Amino acid sequence: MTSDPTLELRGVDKSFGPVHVLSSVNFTANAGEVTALVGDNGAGKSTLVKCIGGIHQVDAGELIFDGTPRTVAGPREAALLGVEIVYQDLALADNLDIVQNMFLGREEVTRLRTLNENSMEKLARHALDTLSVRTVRSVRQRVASLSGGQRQTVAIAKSVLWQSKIVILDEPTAALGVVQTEQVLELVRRLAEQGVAVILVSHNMNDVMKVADSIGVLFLGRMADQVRRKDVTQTQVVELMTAGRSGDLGLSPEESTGAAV
Amino acid sequence: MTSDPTLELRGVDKSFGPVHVLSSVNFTANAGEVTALVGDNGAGKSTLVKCIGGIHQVDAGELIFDGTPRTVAGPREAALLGVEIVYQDLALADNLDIVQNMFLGREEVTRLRTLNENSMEKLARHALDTLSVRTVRSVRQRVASLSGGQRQTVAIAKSVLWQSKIVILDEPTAALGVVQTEQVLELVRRLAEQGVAVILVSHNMNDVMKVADSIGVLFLGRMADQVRRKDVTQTQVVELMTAGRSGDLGLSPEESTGAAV
Amino acid sequence: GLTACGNNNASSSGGSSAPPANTKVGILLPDTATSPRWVSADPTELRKQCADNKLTCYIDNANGSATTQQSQAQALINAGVGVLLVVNLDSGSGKAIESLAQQHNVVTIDYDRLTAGGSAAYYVSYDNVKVGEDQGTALTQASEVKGKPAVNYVEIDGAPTDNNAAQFAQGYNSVLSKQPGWTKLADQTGNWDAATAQTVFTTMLGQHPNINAVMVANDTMAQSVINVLRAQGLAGKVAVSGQDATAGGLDNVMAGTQAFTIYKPVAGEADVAIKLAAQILAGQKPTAPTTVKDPTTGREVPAYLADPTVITKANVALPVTDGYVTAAAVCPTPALVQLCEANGIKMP
Amino acid sequence: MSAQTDDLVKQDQRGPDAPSEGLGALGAYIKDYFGRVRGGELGSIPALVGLIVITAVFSLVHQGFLSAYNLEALVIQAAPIIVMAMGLVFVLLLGEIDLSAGTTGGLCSAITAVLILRHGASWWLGLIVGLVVGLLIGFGMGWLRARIGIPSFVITLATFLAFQGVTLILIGGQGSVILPDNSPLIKLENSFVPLWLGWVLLALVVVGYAAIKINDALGRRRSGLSRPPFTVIAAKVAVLAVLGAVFTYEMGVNRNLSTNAFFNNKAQGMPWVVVLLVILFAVWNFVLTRTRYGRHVYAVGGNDEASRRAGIVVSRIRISVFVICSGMAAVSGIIAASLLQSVQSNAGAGNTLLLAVGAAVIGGTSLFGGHGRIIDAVLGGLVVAVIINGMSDLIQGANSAGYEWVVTGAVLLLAAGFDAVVRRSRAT
Amino acid sequence: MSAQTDDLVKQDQRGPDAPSEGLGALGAYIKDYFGRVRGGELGSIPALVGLIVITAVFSLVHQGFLSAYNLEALVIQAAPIIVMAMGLVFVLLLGEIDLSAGTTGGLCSAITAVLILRHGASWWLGLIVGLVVGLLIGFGMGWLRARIGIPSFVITLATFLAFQGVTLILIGGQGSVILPDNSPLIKLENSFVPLWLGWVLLALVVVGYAAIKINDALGRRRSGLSRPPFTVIAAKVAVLAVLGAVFTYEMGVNRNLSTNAFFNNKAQGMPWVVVLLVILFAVWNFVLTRTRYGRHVYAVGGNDEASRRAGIVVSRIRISVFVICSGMAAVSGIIAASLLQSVQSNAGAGNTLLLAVGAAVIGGTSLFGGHGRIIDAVLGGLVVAVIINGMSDLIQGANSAGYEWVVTGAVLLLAAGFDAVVRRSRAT
Ligand SMILES: Nc1ncnc2c1ncn2[C@@H]1O[C@H](COP(=O)(O)OP(=O)(O)OP(=O)(O)O)[C@@H](O)[C@H]1O
Ligand SMILES: Nc1ncnc2c1ncn2[C@@H]1O[C@H](COP(=O)(O)OP(=O)(O)OP(=O)(O)O)[C@@H](O)[C@H]1O
Ligand SMILES: O[C@@H]1[C@@H](O)[C@H](O)OC[C@H]1O
Ligand SMILES: [Mg+2]
Ligand SMILES: [Mg+2]
Repeated sequence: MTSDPTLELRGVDKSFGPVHVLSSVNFTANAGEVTALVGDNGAGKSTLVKCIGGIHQVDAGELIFDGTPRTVAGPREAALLGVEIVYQDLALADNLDIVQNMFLGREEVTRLRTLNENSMEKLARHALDTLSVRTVRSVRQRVASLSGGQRQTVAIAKSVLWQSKIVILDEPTAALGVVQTEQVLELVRRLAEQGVAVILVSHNMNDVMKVADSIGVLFLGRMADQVRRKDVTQTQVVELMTAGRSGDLGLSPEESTGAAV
Repeated sequence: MTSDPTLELRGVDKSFGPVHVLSSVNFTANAGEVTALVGDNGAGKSTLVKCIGGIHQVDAGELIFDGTPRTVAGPREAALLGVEIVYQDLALADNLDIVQNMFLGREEVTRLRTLNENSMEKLARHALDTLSVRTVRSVRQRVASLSGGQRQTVAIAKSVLWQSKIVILDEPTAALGVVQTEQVLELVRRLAEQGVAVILVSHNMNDVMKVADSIGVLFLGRMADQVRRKDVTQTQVVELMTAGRSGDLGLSPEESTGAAV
Repeated sequence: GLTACGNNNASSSGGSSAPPANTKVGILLPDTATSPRWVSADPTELRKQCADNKLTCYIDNANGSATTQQSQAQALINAGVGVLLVVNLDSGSGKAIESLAQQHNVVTIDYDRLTAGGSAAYYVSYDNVKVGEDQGTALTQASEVKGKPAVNYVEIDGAPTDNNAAQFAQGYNSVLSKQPGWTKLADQTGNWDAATAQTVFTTMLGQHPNINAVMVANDTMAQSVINVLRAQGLAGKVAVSGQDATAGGLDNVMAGTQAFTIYKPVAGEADVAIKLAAQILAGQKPTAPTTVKDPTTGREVPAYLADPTVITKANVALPVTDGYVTAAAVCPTPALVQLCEANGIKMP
Repeated sequence: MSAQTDDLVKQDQRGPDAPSEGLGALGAYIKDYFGRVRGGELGSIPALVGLIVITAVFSLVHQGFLSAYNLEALVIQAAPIIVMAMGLVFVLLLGEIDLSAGTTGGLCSAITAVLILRHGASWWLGLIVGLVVGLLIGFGMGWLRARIGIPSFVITLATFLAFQGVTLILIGGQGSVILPDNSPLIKLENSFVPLWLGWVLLALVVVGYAAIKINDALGRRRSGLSRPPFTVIAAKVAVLAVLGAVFTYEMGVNRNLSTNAFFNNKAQGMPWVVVLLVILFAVWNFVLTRTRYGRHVYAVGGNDEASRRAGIVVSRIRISVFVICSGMAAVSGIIAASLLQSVQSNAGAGNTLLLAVGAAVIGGTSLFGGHGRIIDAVLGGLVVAVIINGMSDLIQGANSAGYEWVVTGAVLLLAAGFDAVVRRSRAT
Repeated sequence: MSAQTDDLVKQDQRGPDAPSEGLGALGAYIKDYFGRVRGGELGSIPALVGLIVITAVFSLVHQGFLSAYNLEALVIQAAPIIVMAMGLVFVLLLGEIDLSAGTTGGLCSAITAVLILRHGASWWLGLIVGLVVGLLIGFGMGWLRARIGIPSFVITLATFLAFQGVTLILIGGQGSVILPDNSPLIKLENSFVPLWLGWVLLALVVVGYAAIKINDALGRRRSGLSRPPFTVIAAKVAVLAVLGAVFTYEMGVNRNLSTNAFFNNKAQGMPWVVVLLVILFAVWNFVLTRTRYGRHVYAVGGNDEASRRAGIVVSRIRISVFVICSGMAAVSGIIAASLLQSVQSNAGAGNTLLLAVGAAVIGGTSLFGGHGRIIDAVLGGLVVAVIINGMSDLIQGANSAGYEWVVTGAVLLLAAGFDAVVRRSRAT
């Protein structure tokens, strides 16, 4: 590979008080590819995502963007680096409506610096339409009254409105219906084709095998292995997830039993 | 069928202010069976579940338990009728630990009426073990610090501690890993074998086709149809979900386009 | 027709026999916390005088809030009063009320407290500096300290927000600071508040166990001082002052734990003020016996000033016989009934 | 955009053919409005109804309650409460509290007064210094909250106490500082807008309101979005115009009750503070509803973690609301000083703050953050002022203070209870 | 239970072979403790350290601050604050507020005093009626909150005002009602536990504490759960015993300041109110940590919807905390009356409530519900009492009040700021 990966993590450690959640994790995501991040429940996927997003600070290790190590002090810095994230816990302001949530922090304004509600409303509706959400009555509805899947759709739609270099989706289809899931996977591929580095966290192996170019497997806070999609079978990935190793892939036998919890 | 279904809904209507969410929904769940409830995002599944659980009051229609119409004034009444629900939004108290959440409202006490923490802690740990959650460090951890899947597991474990007649799981596996999902599906079958009427809300058609005996399909707030698993294919169910009809199954053409939103 | 009463030096300037067109008088009282008088003695006496003078009186109490007093003044002006008696909470808000009244041609009388910079037509009061002087003098006469060559004393003053408190302090300080052999060990405010006074005095006593006298500005706070002294077995051995002749204060005077209290019979103020109001409403312009100089404007405000009485064990029954406090309030328990009777207070 | 979706989101967007005028559109609009009300979106209805009911009751039991004189008294008494409540709305929107708003107001007005009187500063210099001190205080408290992480209850409890002390030290033992008679500061609450100017200002307000509403509607039409029918806009403008005209007319009546033939000075026209109130309302309402900043205030109040993740600098927003609140508290303190023509050494202490917070809450602002509007401060402040004003004349006599407290508490509770019962329809 | 899981949850459960005693276990326990502290589970550490620092500072600037005399003064001044704060913890745990706790206490003590003095009731009858009124008040307010849905801020603002009025009316024109000298109510704050009894009570407390801890540990061992090493338990018991002994000893010193040779009545022994405090602490701590009710209070405070879905009758819990709070307010009011040996017509007004809430918050209780313990009230109450007591003599002179307010505010802020900085390590 001649160019640097869009995002590279090296030796990332993260603990919460006495709890070690991530231990020297390495991970790469390339532009134009979908990189899946999989792992058992509690393996540390969301924590890793939050470290990239500046929600958590890493205890040790490097975050390298386009070859340059950076500290991501907060979500603002992450955004400036072109990182856009759909968090697993969605993070919507219940007291605001769909449009307001979708443009939160990036509201459009008129020349008079007042909010350009009309433009935002149109764009928001368009974004939702592309995700096939048919039951949303009005984009002026408060998100508090949305169904689980509708909330998820709003969060996803929010993230694709912007030109980002890295889009991270933490279990974006968990609450989605069949059709909506298809749309999101299609969206993921489309983003990658546009040159975005997409990171997809998912438990759905079918989806992962379908769209991913590369797969990173977290096992109890360690990166068991990061492999190319075409080099592995679904069974191998599942083995990596549940045991930390599969054949000569993954952690050494000692590592996989003694992994930090 | 000689005996009454464990739960039967007849003509249930529910609106929130100007929004009609459920329109004359009929639905049945029998003891010893897994009844799936499927439908697009925003179709009204969770609302229906909440009506059964006494969280919402129906505007019209009947809830019939073992042949007797009842009004479910609140979650307490639902519990007394033997209904146990895992809500999609989980509803855990973040400031309490896993044990405290699992026994919330049904704490065990000693002869002196003090909390029997030891007994509860043992039972809680056992319940979690059966669901193969391996990364939970301690059952005395606050649920605020749990990962998405761990939270979901706690909510599920909570619901199976009790002898219930009806167990409703609203997208229980959305955040779960491969192994944990297997465990939950197994649990669902086991509950049904024990004679419980299990209602499973899910977007995962594979799972639904695998475990369900009967499938109710909601389409834009109407019950498109409730069918026996063995009489349909997955494609038919998906068609029912997305269009309200499939061949001669489902709503009439007029109904399926004019359905209340 | 209303005839002016001559015994208070208020003389008529014109003998009008026509009934007054307006018989409404507004009375603005300040608060409920600084002294019980604003809740009991004053309103009772004022009401009685109003009835005697066939006036309609509206009595309001501002609960310590200048804003409330302002709105009460507006309400009274709206109700059409012709004379307004003001006990201000401070000179500033008092002045605002008086200029408001003036705008609407309502005559104001400063009652008990002088509104510095105000425009009241009269000032009816006790002389607060005199009250303070009497307190100081009486304290030096207390049996616990009288004749002692060296006396250590501490001071607990009233609320710094209350101008009267400053005047009391001015009075007693002028006496005590000149008293040979008297040393002031500490000086704090008790804010007219029992709890504050008690905390303050507890610490004072801890710091200065050799206190002989406590110059405390009123009875409410004196009670707290006595509580603390009693816990130390010092009640009755340290001279304690007071003011207001409250039921509790009189009890303490009888019990010998408080040296004296200052009795300011409201009649001295209320009777004069209401008669004055009646005369003003009748169109007269009475001439006051004296004037008091407004400290800010230098205006000589026509004034009626009454003299306070020092109450010691010797004349403790006076406020009861005057009807200023009831015997029931002073003697609520059997033990106190005995004490009362021994001191000449007769139970009804 | 698929046709199907268009169908389903028809409430959002009307095609060019859909009637956006005429009886049909009006009917749909009204139906939708009532649907929303039934669904619990009550807006100002409870506070408004409460205000009307209390006013009606007082004017029944109490002759002259609605006289021009008392109406003016009401307005000038309500002004400091309303202004303080407006500032508090910002703090409450973030789920914070400022217990010291009252004493901050007292302190700032004390500074202004002392500067003018004891140091010979001109009135505007005193005013500016007072306001700037208010802003700095807010900044300090906001900083302690946002950066150090002390709970705002404790910070502002400490400053509540401390500022009382500072004011006391400043004003000293005299109990109060009296503003000069001719000071423009006194004019705010005690001088009146000339009648003709009152009508001109009213016209400006009505025309401005109409222009904004129409412009909004046209903008939405241009963007192809649904918009309220023009009949509705016209109706709203008409209501505003009529209410404004009634008020302006009432305030034009000579309020001087004096029958005395010697004086002939009239008291007529609305107090200048009304103009200030209108301006403050317009400005803050604009800020909250039409700027990014306002949007961010709501967002942080609704979910501060989500806001942080959206790149909003939460600490900056948090500090800013304290700055606004303390600044408005300073303005409120100065209005109160204008009302009393002086500053007390206990200015802003006592119940000042509690009543202002009560006003915002009765108006509909939540103490838990995320929900509140500037109009809440206005309506709630009027409710509180009506209660206090109505009370101050209702009960007389020896224990009047005690009974007034009791009745004030009871009426407050009734107002809030009414409000709660009306709102409760929201909960299913 | 799979072997693998057992491995992974080893912190929960030690196999029979794992050392639960000895140096290894102790080390692990201590390491775990510090890990938790670093992770932000600070418990009472900030409040405790704050208390120690403030006390140290005051005893430096102020001779005799730690004398037996002043220590007793501190305890009896802290008692009403602590008791009120204990009640408030319950209300705060639900994210509610009771602004009227102060005036409720004032009202209840006024009722007790008036009954005894004016209606010849015996002291215990007066006491019972006062307490029952407190409970009823709490029930009423809780009912309005839970059933009608009025925000507690407004309800208790209304009662805050109203009860001040009722007390004023009750106490009437006398300004205060003075309790009879020999009344047992006065004894609470002014009489002392005989020395021998003090030591016996201390022994009871220490033995009781040890018994409970050991019993808990044995129970966990029986259930096969991990338990703290006995060395840790022994250490905790020892600390309690030593602190208790120091206190009991200090309180046994004769505090009589009089150097007079004629009298030798001693003031020694701890005030009875200490016994009451210990009992109240034990009872409420037990209720919150070891009963279903206490668990439900935390649950409702953490997530009331989740609690409702778990079948907890949320409204009942909500009403109950107001009942407890008002009941404790009544007790606090009576302790305050005992301290002042009288009830004032403004009892419980002013800053009483704010300081008690401040105490709970400084102790570590959250205003947003779900987090708080009874010990918070005790430690926070002590902090506040130390500040007030330390302050009461630091500054002298006419304007001392002003400076004291300022310094009180500043110290409060410092205490809270310290607390916040220590706790901040929690946030990443
Ligand atoms: N703030 C925290 N404090 C303590 N432990 C935490 C905290 N946040 C996460 N953890 C722990 O870190 C581990 C990893 O959590 P994380 O959310 O990253 O898992 P995940 O891989 O996203 O799991 P899932 O698939 O269930 O979403 C979990 O065991 C969790 O309990
Ligand atoms: N409180 C409410 N107020 C208004 N509308 C509501 C409310 N609750 C739900 N809705 C609406 O009702 C519809 C059905 O919601 P529901 O949560 O039942 O959907 P669902 O079938 O569970 O969807 P999902 O698969 O996304 O969970 C949605 O359109 C939602 O916006
Ligand atoms: O009598 C005193 C009164 O004059 C003063 O204003 O307030 C306190 C009282 O004790
Ligand atoms: Mg996750
Ligand atoms: Mg759902």
